[in-house]
Amino acid sequence: MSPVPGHGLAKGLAVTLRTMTRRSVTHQYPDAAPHLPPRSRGVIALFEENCTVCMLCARECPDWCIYIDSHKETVPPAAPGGRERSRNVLDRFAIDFALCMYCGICIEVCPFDALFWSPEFEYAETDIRELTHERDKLREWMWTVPTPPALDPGAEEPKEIAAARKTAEKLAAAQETAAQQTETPEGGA
Amino acid sequence: MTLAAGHPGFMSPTGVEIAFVLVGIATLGAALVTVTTKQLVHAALWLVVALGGFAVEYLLLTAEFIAWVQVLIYVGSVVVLLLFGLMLTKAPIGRSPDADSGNGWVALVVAVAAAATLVWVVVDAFRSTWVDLGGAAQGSAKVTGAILFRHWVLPFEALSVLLLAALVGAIVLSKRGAPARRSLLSKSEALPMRGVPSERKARES
Amino acid sequence: MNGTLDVILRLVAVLVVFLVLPLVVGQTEHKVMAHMQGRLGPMYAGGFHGWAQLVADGVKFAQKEDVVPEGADRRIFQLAPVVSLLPYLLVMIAIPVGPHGFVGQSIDAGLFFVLAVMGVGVLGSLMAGWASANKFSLLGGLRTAAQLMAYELPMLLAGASVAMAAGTLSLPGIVQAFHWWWIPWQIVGGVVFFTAGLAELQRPPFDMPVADSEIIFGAYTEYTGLRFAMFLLAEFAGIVVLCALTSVLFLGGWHGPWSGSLGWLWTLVKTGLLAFVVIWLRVTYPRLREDQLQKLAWTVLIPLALAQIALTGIVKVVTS
Amino acid sequence: MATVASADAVGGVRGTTDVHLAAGYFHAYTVVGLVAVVGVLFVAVAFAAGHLLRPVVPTREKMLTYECGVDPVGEGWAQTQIRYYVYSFLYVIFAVDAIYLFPWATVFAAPGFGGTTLVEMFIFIGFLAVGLLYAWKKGVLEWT
Repeated sequence: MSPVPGHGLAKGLAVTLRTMTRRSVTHQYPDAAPHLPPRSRGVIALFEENCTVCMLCARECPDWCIYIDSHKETVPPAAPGGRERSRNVLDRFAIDFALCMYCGICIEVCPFDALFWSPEFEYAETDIRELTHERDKLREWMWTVPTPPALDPGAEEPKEIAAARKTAEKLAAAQETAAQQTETPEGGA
Repeated sequence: MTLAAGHPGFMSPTGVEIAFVLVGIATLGAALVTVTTKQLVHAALWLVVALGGFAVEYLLLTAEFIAWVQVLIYVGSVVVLLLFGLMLTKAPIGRSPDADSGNGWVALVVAVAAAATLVWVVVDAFRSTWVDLGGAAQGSAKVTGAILFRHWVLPFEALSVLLLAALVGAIVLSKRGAPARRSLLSKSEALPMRGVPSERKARES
Repeated sequence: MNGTLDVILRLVAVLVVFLVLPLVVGQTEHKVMAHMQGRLGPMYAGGFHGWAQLVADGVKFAQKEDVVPEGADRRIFQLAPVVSLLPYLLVMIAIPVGPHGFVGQSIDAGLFFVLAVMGVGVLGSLMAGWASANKFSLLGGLRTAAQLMAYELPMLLAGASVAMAAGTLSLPGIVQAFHWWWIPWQIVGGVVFFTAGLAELQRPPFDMPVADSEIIFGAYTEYTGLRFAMFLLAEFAGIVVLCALTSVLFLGGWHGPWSGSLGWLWTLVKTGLLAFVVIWLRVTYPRLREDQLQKLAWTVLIPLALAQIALTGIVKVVTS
Repeated sequence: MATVASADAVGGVRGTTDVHLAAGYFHAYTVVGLVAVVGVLFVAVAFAAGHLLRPVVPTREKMLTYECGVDPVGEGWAQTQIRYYVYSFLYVIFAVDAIYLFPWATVFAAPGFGGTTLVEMFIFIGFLAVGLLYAWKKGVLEWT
């Protein structure tokens, strides 16, 4: 209970009046571009060169909104006399954004980095069928995918870079030891 | 109003008098529809027209204050009360065939008798009284107040007692069967809208 | 001939005021409410800060189909908006704007006329509520009636207090008799009058009859297009009338510095400030519950109004 | 009887205030009536213009009663609080009371009325206040 009756009523009036005198927080969206936070989830882009048609994304999708068609092709042997290889070729890759709930599981499960979040969000349509984005459209979104944000200072380095660095270091060390080994017998001779 | 020293003639067709007659006919028509229509809510709304017609008649008689009392009390509250009652007790849209009690002829006789008596009394009492449309307006609040508080103070005070009695009566009538309802209400928080079935249950228990 | 021209001029002026001021109040409500909530409100219609938003709304309303539900009582359903709109137009003619007869038409029983006619508007909501053949509309209609019954009385009593102070019922007469010390003297009556007026207009925090989260939009649920626009216009015209009346009765109307030449401006400014308060209250307070509303009227406002009458009577008899 | 009374009462009041002539009175209410006519005309013109502008495409679905988007259940009727009804009784009684304040307000401070009239009105209001108190005590004014 407030000490003075009507105290709460006056306080409420003060709050609204104070808010009125302040600058409003509205962004004039279509006129002014919004400031999106890093890693905004807009639309999903497909980097189809990386896709191997492993079907993981389509299978993991909770909404079953990813449609993939493919066929197998045989590739002639890399070296003469070698075995013929078979390869999956992508015929269709489509995401129905009328169903998609933007959980991002497809992007997480893709083992070959073929799917990416794009911050682009202005793809509303008047016909719901238009919301099924086909392969070429998904490929176009790729151009809007930003470079990943820099890591925090002192953060653990990304696994693939660490792995690459380790291999490079190992290689360098191996080369060095090899060089030393070749040197030593010479010196001894 | 002045005593009719110079008799203005029974029907001198000035604008006010013509308007008075026309509005009177319209009011009578609305009143007839009110009692003959088979649709309950329509009857109440025709009553609004009839009462509004009365207000206009009062205005034409220069009884300004009474006219607005008519609008405020009858149109603004009595009819609202009526409509309220009709809505609470299921007034269907369209005709209600069971609204006719079959006593139409008796009612007609009573109505005609009452109207005849009233008309006779009024005509007898104000036979030689004429509203002077050329002089001062006679029905303003000031004049009414002066008359009321100079000559009619005792009836005015008696009226307050009457109103008090009506108030107490209304409360007593409407509070019937209240204890059971109250006990239920004290148990559960009162919702803004509580359906009647729960109350009926409370009364049974 | 001159007299006829004068009357026509007054009629046109009243109609213009009736159509323009409610729109101004509505637009102000859009913008003020938005800014009080940290928003901008309409920004596009008309170019500069969306000034023509309500004009655009009106154009839109006029093009909408006029739907009458199948189960509705057709004629009453169609008549209801008119019944709720016209009383406010009628009332506007009696409100004095400036000194020296700057009023639509001075009426001897003006205050009583205004209060009586404003009470008629509620019939429109009742008719709409009943004729829509819709549960929510019916509930809204019933709530409207109950609200009118609860709040007409404090309004009458507070109005009577001012009439006592001025010794007349004529609105120009009341303003003429005003002195600055009436404001502290009649402040309780003024607050009661304004609060009761808000409730009668069904403005938040007293908007249970249209409570959209409980009963959709009350009696107006089934309305579309022009008829719905008329209900909205009635609401905003009601705000204008209520604020103008409050400023005339309790804040001295055209009284103020240079009232001889700028009296009409004072009335407008006072009315505008009160309209701002109406919007301010709407943004600030949540809706009351139906029983709280009745309780407030009968146990707070009416006793306060009666006390104000007693105070006015005693002071008046002692000083005269 | 009332006519004689009114005649001399007017004589009493006439000295203190200006007399409102019936001619002015009728002029005033003619203007009020004209405003009503203008209002009706305005509404009629608005609807006529609307009739030209708006489409008329009635379909069964559109004419259905609106109930938050689902098909209506039962009929257009709901049972509700009978409690409201007590308030309406109270209001009618108090409104009859309140209208007497207005003629009183215009005369009570005039010479020849004064304190006595004030006391008379206080007695009148006192009775009604007792009624209000009674209603309060009986719990009519509260729901909870």
